[in-house]
Amino acid sequence: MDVLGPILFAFLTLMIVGGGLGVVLAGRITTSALLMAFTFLNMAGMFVLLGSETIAAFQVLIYVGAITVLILYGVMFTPQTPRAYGLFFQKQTPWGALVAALAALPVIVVAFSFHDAASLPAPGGDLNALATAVFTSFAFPFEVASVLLLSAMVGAIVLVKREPASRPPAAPPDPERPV
Amino acid sequence: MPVGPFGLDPLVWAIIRLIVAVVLVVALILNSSLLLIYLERKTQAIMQDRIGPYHTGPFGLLQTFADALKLIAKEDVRAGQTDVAFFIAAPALVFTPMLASYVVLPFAPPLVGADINIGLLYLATLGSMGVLGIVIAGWASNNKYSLVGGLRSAGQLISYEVPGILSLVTAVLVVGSLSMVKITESQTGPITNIFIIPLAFATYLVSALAETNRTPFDLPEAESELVAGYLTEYSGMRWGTMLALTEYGNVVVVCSIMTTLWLGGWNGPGVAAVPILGVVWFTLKVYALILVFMWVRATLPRLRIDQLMSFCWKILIPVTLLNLAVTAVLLIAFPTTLLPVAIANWILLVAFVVLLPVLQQRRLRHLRARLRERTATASLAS
Amino acid sequence: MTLVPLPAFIAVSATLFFIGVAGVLVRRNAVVILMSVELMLNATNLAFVAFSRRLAVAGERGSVFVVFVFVVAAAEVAVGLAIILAAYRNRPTVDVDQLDEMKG
Amino acid sequence: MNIDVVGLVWLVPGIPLAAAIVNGLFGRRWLHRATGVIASVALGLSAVLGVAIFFAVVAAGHVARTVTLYEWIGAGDFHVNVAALVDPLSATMVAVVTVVSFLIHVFSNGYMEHDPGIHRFFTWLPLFVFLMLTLVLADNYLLMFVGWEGVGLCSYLLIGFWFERPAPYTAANKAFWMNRIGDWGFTIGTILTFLTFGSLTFHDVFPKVAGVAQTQPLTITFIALAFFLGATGKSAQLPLYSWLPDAMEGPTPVSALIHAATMVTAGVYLVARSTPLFAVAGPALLVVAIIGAVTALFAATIALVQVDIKRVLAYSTVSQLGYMFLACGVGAPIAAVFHLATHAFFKALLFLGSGSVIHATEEQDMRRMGGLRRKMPITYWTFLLAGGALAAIPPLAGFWSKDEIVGAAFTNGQPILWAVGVGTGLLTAFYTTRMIYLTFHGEPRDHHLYDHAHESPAVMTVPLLLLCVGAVFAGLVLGFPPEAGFIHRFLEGTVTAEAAAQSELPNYVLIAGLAATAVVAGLIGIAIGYAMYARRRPDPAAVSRAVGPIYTLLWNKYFVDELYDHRILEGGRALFGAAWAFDAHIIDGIVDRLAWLVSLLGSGLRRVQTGIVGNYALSIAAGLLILIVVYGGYATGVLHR
Repeated sequence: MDVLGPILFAFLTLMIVGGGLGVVLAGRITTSALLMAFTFLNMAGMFVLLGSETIAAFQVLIYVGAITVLILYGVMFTPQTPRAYGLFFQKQTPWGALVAALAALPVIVVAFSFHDAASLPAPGGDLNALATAVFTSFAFPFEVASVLLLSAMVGAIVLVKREPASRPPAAPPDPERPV
Repeated sequence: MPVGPFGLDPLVWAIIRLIVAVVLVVALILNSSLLLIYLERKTQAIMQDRIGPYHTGPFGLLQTFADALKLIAKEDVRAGQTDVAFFIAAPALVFTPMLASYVVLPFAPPLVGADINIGLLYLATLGSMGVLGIVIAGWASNNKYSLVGGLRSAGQLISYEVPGILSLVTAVLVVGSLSMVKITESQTGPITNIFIIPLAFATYLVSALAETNRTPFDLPEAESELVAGYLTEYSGMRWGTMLALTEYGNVVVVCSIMTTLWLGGWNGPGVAAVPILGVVWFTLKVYALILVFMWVRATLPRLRIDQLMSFCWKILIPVTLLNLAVTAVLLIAFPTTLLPVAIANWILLVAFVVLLPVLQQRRLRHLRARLRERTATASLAS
Repeated sequence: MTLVPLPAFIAVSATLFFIGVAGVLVRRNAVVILMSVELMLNATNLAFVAFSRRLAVAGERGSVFVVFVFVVAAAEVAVGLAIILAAYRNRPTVDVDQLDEMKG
Repeated sequence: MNIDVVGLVWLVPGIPLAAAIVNGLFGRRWLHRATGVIASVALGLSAVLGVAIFFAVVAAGHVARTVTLYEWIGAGDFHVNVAALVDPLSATMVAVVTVVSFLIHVFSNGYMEHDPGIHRFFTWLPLFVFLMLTLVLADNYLLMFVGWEGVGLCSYLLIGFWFERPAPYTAANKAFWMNRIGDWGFTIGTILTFLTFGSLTFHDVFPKVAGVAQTQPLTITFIALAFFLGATGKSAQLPLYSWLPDAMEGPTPVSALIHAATMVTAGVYLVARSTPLFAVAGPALLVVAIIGAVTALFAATIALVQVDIKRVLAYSTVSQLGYMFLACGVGAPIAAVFHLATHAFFKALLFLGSGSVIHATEEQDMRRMGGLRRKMPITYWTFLLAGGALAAIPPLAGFWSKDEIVGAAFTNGQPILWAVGVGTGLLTAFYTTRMIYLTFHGEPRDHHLYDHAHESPAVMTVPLLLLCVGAVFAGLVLGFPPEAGFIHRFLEGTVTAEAAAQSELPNYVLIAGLAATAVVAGLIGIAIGYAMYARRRPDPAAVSRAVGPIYTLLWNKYFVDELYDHRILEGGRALFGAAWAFDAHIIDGIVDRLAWLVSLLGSGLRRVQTGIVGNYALSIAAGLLILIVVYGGYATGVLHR
């Protein structure tokens, strides 16, 4: 069993980085969306590896089950022209890539300056701890978050809702009158 | 070095167990699907005063096997301009989460794949994943009926997930655990949860019908409007996987959830002495619920998409939310007894059943009046 | 079972985050930009969970933030897509470079 | 059962506030006339509690208890609590305010019955009372200021209640602006108090007064004068008095409330409350006394010739308030509070009585009334008794308190002010007689009006009768024997600095002599009034012709309004014009130039805004890069702090 953790980690890392790159590089937008869902799934695996099954479950529930589907809806309601690579490049592409890479390097280097704590939390589920934290210390932010969600929902509906046609609907044919 | 059974390395033992389990579960799903299709056809036939399949095998028992063989033997057809990769991936995306659900189903005390402490959450999670495959299937078919069907299904599934999960949460509040085994173990007596929170059971039943695309919520397969929805372009075993295996597999899963949460799962006479007897009780209860599903199918007509959505958002979600709030408050107020919760839930159930038709009637009258008004003004204008 | 060390997770998180940054910077399709933002949020989630589990933070404090990130992500996608659709209705494109009416 | 009534003191203002909130929120849609009932019941409860607190304080003797609700402001050394100071003075005020307000609320139910804005009326009326009670109960100047300003606001709202007509809203504006001038004085006083004493709480400030007076007498004088400026604004003293007669444009119950229980008494209360401060501010005290006396005389002369029944009463209020300030000024604050209490009863009664008359006749001009005595007996008799109290006829309430004030002026060495007081008493008796004769006696001068007049309903007459009891007996109960009555024993030590004077017996011979003089003056006034208006010998018209210019002067209220309107406002306008020009050309000019510069800069920077989202994102990422480099530089020690 000694090797299982690192092997899993390596596998998931490959999948996550590959999936993320795929999202950014894929020519077709549906591919991007599906690869994003794939990345999210592997991220959930990462959470399980870290011992946070609850977060992993939420991750799948929300990101895969809701957000990806929502984005697919967005994809399907807007025209995705086949000239995807026409949409791909722009003048600042090399600059953008350069800035991202330059910023990534020091951060990844800094990442290796962290160390695990001496005593780790006992394995075996984060459900109770998470629930306790959310409903005690973080009860107020939790409520605020729910208000945020509600307002986002209302806002999205208002944004997308079409103006009702001002013209009254045409009268249905009168069955009594001969045509 | 720890040693597993039969002198095997634990890792190897685990892998062997995994393979055996997967094979068993797939076989189970396949067989139960075949059986369920037969059952469905027979029950529908009986309820419609027909005979149903009777040629192949005794009482037509082998009819579905023959159908399955035909599906497997069929040519793998793809319509032109389908998105091949997605077209192939979609059935797998629908099937896999359903398959994964079986891991946590508690068939009997010795027969549980994994008792994880977030079992129910895990099931809800997997339930939400199938949507992805359906949307992809609709998209990949490159056919407007498929696309509309896929989007409708996705909208329906996502919407009905909300009341479904809220009903589950109500049950979880009463039991106090997300683990399927613990939930089962909490209902050893004759008073199972269905007597305590009947309204949650009713709302979950409705959501489950919608989540499994069963009548009266089987819009994706609304032939008169959409051909066969996202399934239009599928044929052969891909179609078989998506429709037969997944649909009936999902029915089994949701019925198992209901059995576990409300009907006491494997509990029944004799289980304490002979644990493996639990499988019998569990299966019996699940099949009873499936028969209810089939009964509903034979009885109710299909809803329109707008009726379906407004029923979910305007009626089901408010009712489940109210139920959840009332249950939570009563549980806090009376921490020692479940009696107030039960009374409140029964009252709410009766109110729901009685008030719903009344309100619907009033709404319909209102709508008809408005329509008449508009017609009158329109004819005046013309 | 040997534990995968904390820096590894943080490094993965950082990598994914900057992949998302690059996606936002180089892609022109609004929906893909939204997806890249989701990648970035997910990368931060990994960092949160990793720190929460491995720095022995009392009571899963880091994971709580992940819950809030979920909320923000869901809200962001809903509103973002609504904006994209509204913009698309005004101008039949999802190419952000063509939506430049606000230029000075 | 032993209930800590004093601890419940916050309910006294709280209940009217609750009524105001309920009426304000639901009055328009649902409650309509029920607002009156709600407000009246609330005020009734409040009055019961207020009286209970009064008796609790009486029973406990000289208490001064602070009931803290919460800390309002706590910043550094500056602490202000929302706290109530319950002592004999505030208890007396609370009892008077709540009882009189309650009766006025009940009366208003009848008076406002047919007004479409009744819900508005009964929102603001309890709010008015709430703010007045806040003012009275406050244990520091800042909280008092809240009530002070709130009372001003409510008076503005209520005077301008019939805002559809021009006169009420003009009057409301006038009241507001004049009060603002006074409030400015109050603000200055408050700031100076804090700077001088380092606190605004009464029980912190007053013990230090004597010490500071030794070192900085000028500061104390200045603070006292600033507060007095505030008091002149609220209590309508010279030179800020002219809003009060104009405030007659509001509904009559409002006038009653303003004149009797709230608003105008605030100034007197402020001076009485600050007695320790004023006592050591020698010159300021003299200013208070002189202004009080002059106002009393001045307003009384104007009241002689007014024909509007409410205006006569308004000027009489100004005059009586002058008496109260005179009392404060000559070192007899107890007499001032005493007179405030008795005045509250008989003036409320007079106003409600006049309201009853106006309600019956829909006319305010006394020249068109007459003979109403037969039609409105209850109103007539209560009005007569209240008029007697105003004219200081023994043994009615006004006699005891006013006599004490005038006597105090003499005994404290101000014979000129005493003479002014006695003379004003004569005038008061005269115009009271004139008012009663013109309204109720003689032959009806307008028969149409007379025929339609009727006695008011019980909801209006019952408050009149109840107030009448107060107007007749309040003086006797509170102030007998003179100089040593109940109110003296009660307020001694709270209002006056020390209770030293208590030991020696008052000089009753002197008091009796002074009282006799005042009574004789009052009787002369009544006799003249009777002669002129009942017997027509001499005829009033002839008299007014004989003293032509003086009559014109009085008739036009000494032309004060015209003076304010033309001279002072013109001066003010010129000043404001200059200020505006400075603002428009110098200050705005600088800003305009700056804006021009910014817009120049902006038109250059405009090119940066490409409208392309990617560019913005890139700049954000570049900023992030810089942050990372800087943070990484510090973290790795490449950059040193």
